[in-house]
Amino acid sequence: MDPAWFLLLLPLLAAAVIILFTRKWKTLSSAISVGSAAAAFLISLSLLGSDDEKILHFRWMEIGDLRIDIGILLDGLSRSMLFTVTTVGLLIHIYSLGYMKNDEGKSRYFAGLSLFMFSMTGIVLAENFIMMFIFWELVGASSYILIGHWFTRNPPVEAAKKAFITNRIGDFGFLVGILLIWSLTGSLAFSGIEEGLPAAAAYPSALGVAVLCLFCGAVGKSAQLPLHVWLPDAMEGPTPVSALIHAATMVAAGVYMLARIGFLLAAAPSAVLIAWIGALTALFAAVVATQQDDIKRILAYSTLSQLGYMIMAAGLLATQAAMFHLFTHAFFKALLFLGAGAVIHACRHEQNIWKMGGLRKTMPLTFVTFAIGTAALAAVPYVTSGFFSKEYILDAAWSQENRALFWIAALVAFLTPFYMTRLLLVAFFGRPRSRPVEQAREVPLVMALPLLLLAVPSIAIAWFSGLLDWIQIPRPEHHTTHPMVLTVSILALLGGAGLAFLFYRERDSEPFRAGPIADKFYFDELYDGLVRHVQGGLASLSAFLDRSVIDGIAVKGIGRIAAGTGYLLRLIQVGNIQAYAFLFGMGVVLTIFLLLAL
Amino acid sequence: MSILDFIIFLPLAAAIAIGFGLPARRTALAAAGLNLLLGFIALARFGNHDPASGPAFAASRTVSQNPEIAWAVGLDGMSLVLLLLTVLVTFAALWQAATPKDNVRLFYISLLLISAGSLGAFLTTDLFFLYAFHELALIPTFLLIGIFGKGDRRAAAWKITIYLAAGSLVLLAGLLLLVISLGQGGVLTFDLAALAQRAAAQPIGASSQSLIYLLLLIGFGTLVSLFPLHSWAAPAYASAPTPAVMLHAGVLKKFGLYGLLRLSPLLPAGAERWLSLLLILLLGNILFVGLVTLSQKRLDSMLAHSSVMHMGYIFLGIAAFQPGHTLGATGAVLLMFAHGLSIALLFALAGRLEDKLGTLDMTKLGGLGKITPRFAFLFGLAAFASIGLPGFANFTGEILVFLGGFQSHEPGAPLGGLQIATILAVWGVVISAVYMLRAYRAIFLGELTESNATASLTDLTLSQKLPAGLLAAGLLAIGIYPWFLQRFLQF
Amino acid sequence: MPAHCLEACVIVLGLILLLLEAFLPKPRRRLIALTAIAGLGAVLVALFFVDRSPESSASLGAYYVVDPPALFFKGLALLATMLVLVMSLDYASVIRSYLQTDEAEPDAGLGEFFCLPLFTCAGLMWMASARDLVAIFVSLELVTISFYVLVAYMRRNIGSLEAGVKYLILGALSTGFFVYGVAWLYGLTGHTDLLRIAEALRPSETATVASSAGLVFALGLLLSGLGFKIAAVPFQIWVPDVYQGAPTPVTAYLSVASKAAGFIVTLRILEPFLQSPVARQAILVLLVLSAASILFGNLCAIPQTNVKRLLAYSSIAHAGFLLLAVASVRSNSGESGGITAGAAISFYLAAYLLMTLLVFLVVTLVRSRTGGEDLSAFDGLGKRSPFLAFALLVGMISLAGVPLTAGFLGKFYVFLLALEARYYTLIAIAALGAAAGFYYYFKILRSVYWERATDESPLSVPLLTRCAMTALIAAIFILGVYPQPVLSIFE
Amino acid sequence: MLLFYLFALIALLFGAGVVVNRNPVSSALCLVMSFVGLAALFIQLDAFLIGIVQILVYAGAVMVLFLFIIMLLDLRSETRRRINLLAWIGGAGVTAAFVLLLFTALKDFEGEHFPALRPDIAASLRAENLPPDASSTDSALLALSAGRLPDVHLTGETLFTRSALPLQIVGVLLLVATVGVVVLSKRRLT
Amino acid sequence: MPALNDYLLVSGLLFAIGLAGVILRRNIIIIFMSLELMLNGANLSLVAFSRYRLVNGLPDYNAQALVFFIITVAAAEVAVGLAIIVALYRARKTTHVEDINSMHY
Repeated sequence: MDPAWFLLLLPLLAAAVIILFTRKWKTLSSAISVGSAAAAFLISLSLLGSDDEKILHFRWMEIGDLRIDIGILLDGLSRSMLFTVTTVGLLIHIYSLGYMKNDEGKSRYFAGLSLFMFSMTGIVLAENFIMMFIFWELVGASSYILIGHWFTRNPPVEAAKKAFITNRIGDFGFLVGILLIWSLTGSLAFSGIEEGLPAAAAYPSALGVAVLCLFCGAVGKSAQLPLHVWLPDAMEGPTPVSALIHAATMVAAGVYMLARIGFLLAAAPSAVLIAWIGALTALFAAVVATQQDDIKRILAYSTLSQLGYMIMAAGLLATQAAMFHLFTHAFFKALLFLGAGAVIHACRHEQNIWKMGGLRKTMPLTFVTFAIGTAALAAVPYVTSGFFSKEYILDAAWSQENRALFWIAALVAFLTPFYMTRLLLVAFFGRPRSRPVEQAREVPLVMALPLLLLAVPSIAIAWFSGLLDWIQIPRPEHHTTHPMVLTVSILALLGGAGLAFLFYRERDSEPFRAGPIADKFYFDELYDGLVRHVQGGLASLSAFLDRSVIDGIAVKGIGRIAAGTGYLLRLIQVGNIQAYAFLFGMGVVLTIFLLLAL
Repeated sequence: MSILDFIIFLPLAAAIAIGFGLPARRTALAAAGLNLLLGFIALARFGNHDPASGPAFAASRTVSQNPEIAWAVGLDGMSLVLLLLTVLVTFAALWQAATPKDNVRLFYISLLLISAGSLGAFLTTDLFFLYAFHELALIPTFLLIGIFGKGDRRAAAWKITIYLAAGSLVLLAGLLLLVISLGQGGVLTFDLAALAQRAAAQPIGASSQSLIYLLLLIGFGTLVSLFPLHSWAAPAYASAPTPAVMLHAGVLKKFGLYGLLRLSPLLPAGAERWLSLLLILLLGNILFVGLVTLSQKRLDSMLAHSSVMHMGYIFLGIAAFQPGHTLGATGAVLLMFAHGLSIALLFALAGRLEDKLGTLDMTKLGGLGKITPRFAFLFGLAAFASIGLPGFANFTGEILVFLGGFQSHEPGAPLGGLQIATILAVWGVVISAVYMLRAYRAIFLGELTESNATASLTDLTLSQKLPAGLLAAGLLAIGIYPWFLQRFLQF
Repeated sequence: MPAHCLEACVIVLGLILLLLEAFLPKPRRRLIALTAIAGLGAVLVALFFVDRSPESSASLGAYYVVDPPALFFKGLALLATMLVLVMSLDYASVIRSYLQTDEAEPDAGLGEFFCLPLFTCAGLMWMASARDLVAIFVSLELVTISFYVLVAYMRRNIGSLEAGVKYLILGALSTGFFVYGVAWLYGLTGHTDLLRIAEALRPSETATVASSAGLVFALGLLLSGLGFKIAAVPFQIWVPDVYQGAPTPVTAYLSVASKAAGFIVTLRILEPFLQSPVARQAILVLLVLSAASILFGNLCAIPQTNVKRLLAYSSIAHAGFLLLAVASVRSNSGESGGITAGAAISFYLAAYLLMTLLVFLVVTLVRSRTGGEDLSAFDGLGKRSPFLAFALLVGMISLAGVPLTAGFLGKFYVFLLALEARYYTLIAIAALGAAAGFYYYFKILRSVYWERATDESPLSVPLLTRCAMTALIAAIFILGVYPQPVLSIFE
Repeated sequence: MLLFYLFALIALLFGAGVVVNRNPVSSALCLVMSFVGLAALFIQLDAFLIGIVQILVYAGAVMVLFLFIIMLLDLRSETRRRINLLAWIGGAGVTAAFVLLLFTALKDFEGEHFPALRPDIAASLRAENLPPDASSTDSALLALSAGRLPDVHLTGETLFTRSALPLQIVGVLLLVATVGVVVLSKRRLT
Repeated sequence: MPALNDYLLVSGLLFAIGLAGVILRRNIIIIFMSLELMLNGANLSLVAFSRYRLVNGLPDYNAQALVFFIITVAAAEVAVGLAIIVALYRARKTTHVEDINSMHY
């Protein structure tokens, strides 16, 4: 058996063992889970370094000439993604040991994490669309479990439900896309689709629609407009979960999927639409992030924004740039989330940045790592990995002569340092603005270690091209970057950070409040209204029709007519012999008349 | 005697034995357990069977020469799957059954008869007995709901009985017309294989096919609660005692789909003629009933509606079933199996819940997951299974059905009715996620409501977990490794 | 032994019992009934060993023919009479209370009640063999007059007397029409032998019947007389009142034996017409009568609360189904094959006999134990006597036409015939009627199983009755799955 | 011909009298007269035996029975209850419709005239079927040969040879009727 | 001599008169008499047919035998019928049809 199978199955095994047997022994459960994550990490390391393409099959179903496999596709893309997922995953498993130390549902939590690891590896390894869809959905389910981990409180539960259903909406499009692509190319496997593509290219509009449908999956999973609403809410889950799932890996699955089908995007005329959606999401999320007060929500919107970048890159057919940004983003965003988690943990679950302040002193390690993450996110030139990947994307937009997209991206590049600086200034500088924050202490080693480990690649990883090649991450060539791009991005960074510095230095409260932005442009309200009035109204209407028309008029009506006719007809039997004789005579006359008449 | 005869007559014999005074519960359980075993023996021995040589374990005994009717049994892939479904659900339902205070014998006899009826219908290869055995279950259902039901049990029992009886009369007309149309040389036959041969050699005229298929569609459709012939289902399922609804919704209702799948290859022109109608009706199931499901306030009623809704997917598989395009049919059979197990599981758990709490009103429940985690876990499994989460058998069925909808689609051609219906049906998956998660959230998650906090709710014991675990295991097994059963499904 | 000795045996048995009753001191009335049952049983056995060659009774000409239907119906008559006598034993207490003869001799008058059915039985047997209008008339009248007496037998009971008067007047009226019809048919053809009449009516160049007006007139009159016997709309008018008022065993006898004999006579009389120039009209009118009977019987039964009255309407409905088969007589000699109408009708009547008598056995017992014939008298029967309840259940589902019972097969064959004859409208009506049938038959089961009894004391069932019921139940199920023995009689 | 009309008129008018009369006794007497007229028609149709039987059985026995019962029950003329107009219209309508249908059907028999009897043909046929030695003693043959119609003989012959079975059945029927009447009329023995 | 039709007409009218009596009269005994009229109407037809359908030159005695049976049966019917009517009168003191409708619908 190929070690890749173990990589896929070990986390599942861990989840199963925890659920079935070790739920009562929490420490054992967490150990099993962390062990499986470590094993997965090691296996994924062992897979690196070879660049041959390998496909493994396991017959899942076979009907006639259609065979659906659980298959493993090992190529550069999947190997590098695997590395990202298992590395971040392992670190977050370790971090969780500390963060969830005294949690009642620790076993459940780790089972969920393992299940997630299983699902995520499944997406990465998927060799065909069906398998990808299977794990796509499983990822959604494990996300549901993990967001709703604290299920006795209402907000996480609602958030979990929202996340799952929103994802399902995206998956609707994804599945329709799969069906369309299948009917166009005659295959479900990526290799087969690529083979069938030339024939399918004869129908560009069909292909375009199909690709857009597939993209719907990414819209759901990567929380693009208009299905982005679940991601900020998902921050109700435990912070490590936010770091792992809602920042580093799962939400990037959409991007990964687009990268996987890059050849399709190239053939479809609708790819630019994808780029636009990505760009708009990036801009929208960045704008909203500037007015959020919850530390995790700010990061969540920033994730949205960065995902928008990646999607835009994928839409611009720069899948390598998208993947590279995915890679770097996974590390620094996980770092940021874990840092935020540390802060929250230390501040007894206080998440409002305006109630924090001064943490720089009480939590120096956290501060430093958080600052590194911020720098990476803000793309401090040449120092951080974020800079290289963002440059790569901006460059792609510029070089494709798509100026509108470029300027939007540039605007986002301006907003990103703005809101991150705001966050940093408000939370870590100044003075503590609430009692728990005053008493905050630095986090234990088990939580600090992942922070440190993540800080390293956030800064350094782009420097080591050899390492990148080994991981098989596509790497930008610096010298090709257009000077204009470089200039704009540096100006944006300086402008954004400077402006934030001006506004938020030594502030105790929000200096100015833009309602629509703070309220996320009322998307939630809009959707709530849609759900309540349109869906609820339709449901009530259907129920009413079901009761009154189908059951009431049709079914009961027929019954009543039959019974009523019976009631009336039997009145013939009046009981009087005279009448009976008359009726009998009538009967005879009628019978003879009928016989004569017919 | 074939092993299949034993499987069919074992519950009947047990029912008679209970009638003559054997201890009711133990006899019933023993019969169900033995049948479960026999079912798996049949599965094991079926593995070596060559599908080209006709059904396995075939045996036949003529009961009427002209029209040619025979008590004939035989097992092919489709009936094997349904056999497994039946023995699994029967065992779980009987185990799960809470013995009533009164009429104990009647209770278990009725349950066994439903099981025997389903087994007979699925295992016979004679059209007459296929029809007859299904109807055998009508009376037990009437008694079970009417005597042991809850809520508005009488109205519900009354409705299901009359409705299904009426539907099966339409069905009978269709079946007879089919048999008559395929009469040859002065001999009418009810043997399915012979009918198929005759239909292949000399297809029925298009107009006759059209009439027959319509009758079959209405007849079978009523039995399967095809929109708009579905209004019997929800009240009956909401009122029926738990094991009865497990058997009925889980197993018996599959009969109509099974019959349609068996017979529609004989009527290709008819199927084509009414395809659009079927598509509209099944969308009625998925979308309209789906919306109705959304507005349900009681768990049992919601589950009942959801069961109606899910029939739409199976119908979609049947609609997609054309010669050479068998994905839909395969998916439909897998989905029958999956839906049977998952709805039985859901009803089993809902029944337990009501026993303990006395209500299934979702607005009054909440936060039970804290008190009964195992229960919540099992229910969650069932809920996720029923909304078609991968890893559960339901997903394998659904995905095949959806693929089936596109199997006949030519690349680049405009989307046909079937494809559009498939796309709309995929949207139904979203609807079912909404109501299922909403229900799960209302009952198990969130803050514990006061009324529940005081209720004497205890978590499942091992013995109570067994039937549910059995069903869940079945769902997972086929969800993870569908080839295990799917390889037997040859159309 | 030639077949006509059978009737002689029955008559002799009747005479001996009458003499015993009259001249033996204080005869044990039960003994008379038991002897009668045993004697009829012996004749029934003898029926299987009589000389079946047509020559054996050739000297009696068309007055007495020996053919399979004749023998079959003789068997039915014997069986029905035996069971009615069993029923009469249970009903004796009721009869006694309405005779109020002598306190010293409380059983006076009962003996005749047990003897008269023997003569009726002989009349029925003669009817079965009659193929001549004269013989038909006299045997028909023998049956009718004995029924006048039997219906009005409880001479202190207003209901029984009223029923007697109604039956008398309308019966005599129908006799009048019948006789007038016979006169016309004879006048048109010059024969009373139906075979000769058929020859005369067959369209040919040497046709002796010029115009159809007279023929149709005769047919209408004959149909009126026969319609009365078989209780077809519009000649059903007497049925509900008489069924309700007559002593229950007599009601059973009326609904089974009288109807069965009516049908065989109808078949024999219609045969010449169906080969005549007026065949088309005849069939159309039969269809109209059939449709009207099915609708009227089934729909009017729905609101009934008196069980006997309900069964009366059901009897009308069954007559409608049987007429549908009669109307299919001619067209079913087509190429597609299947069952013959004669066989179908005979099977239906046999099934009808079994299930109706079973139901009436229960009704009789309940009447004599609780004193009621209303639905409410059956409340909680399921608890008071599971056996009786089960017997009633079997009877009802068979009457309703639930598969695997003989009653279903009866309807099944009728549907088959009608579909082969392409009577689609009729099929629709019949299906509607059958569905309504479920409604009212199950209404009785509803009382039996769903309702609580006011008096929960158990009901005892005499051994003989229990045996009879068990045999009937077994027969209903056996014929329901294995009809070939009956069908082979007609091949 | 004239006699036919006379007797037919008697039968019909008195028949109508049965229906119209309020007094049961008058009705019964009308019925007797009607039957007498009918018997005369029978005789006109050469059915002598039946004519006689008609008078004996109907006018004699049956009518006496009717009158007896009327007297026994002391029935008077129908007290004037409200006249049921609907019933009258209905009854008259049905009867009228029946008569109309009758006329339609009667067209079939138009132009069939009274055939003359041919005793000679019957005689020769009868002679052929009889054993030679019996032909001289067979009174019917003698009568036929003489051109007369031995009505009683022939009717009896038919009843006791060809129709023996129906005759026996009628015997049983009478027995049943007797038993029935006895049972139904039995009074409490004191 | 009259034609067959004449006899048939008389017989039919007699039958119709009987029918009218059955429907119109309310006294059971008179209804019963009317029924006898109907039977006799039928008898007249039979006798007429037997006379007009000569067999071997003679009236058809088969038909006359049937008439015989009809008369006998009618007599028996009257006997039984009157017995029932007497029993009814004893129980209800009426021979009016309107008074005997305890069972209906």
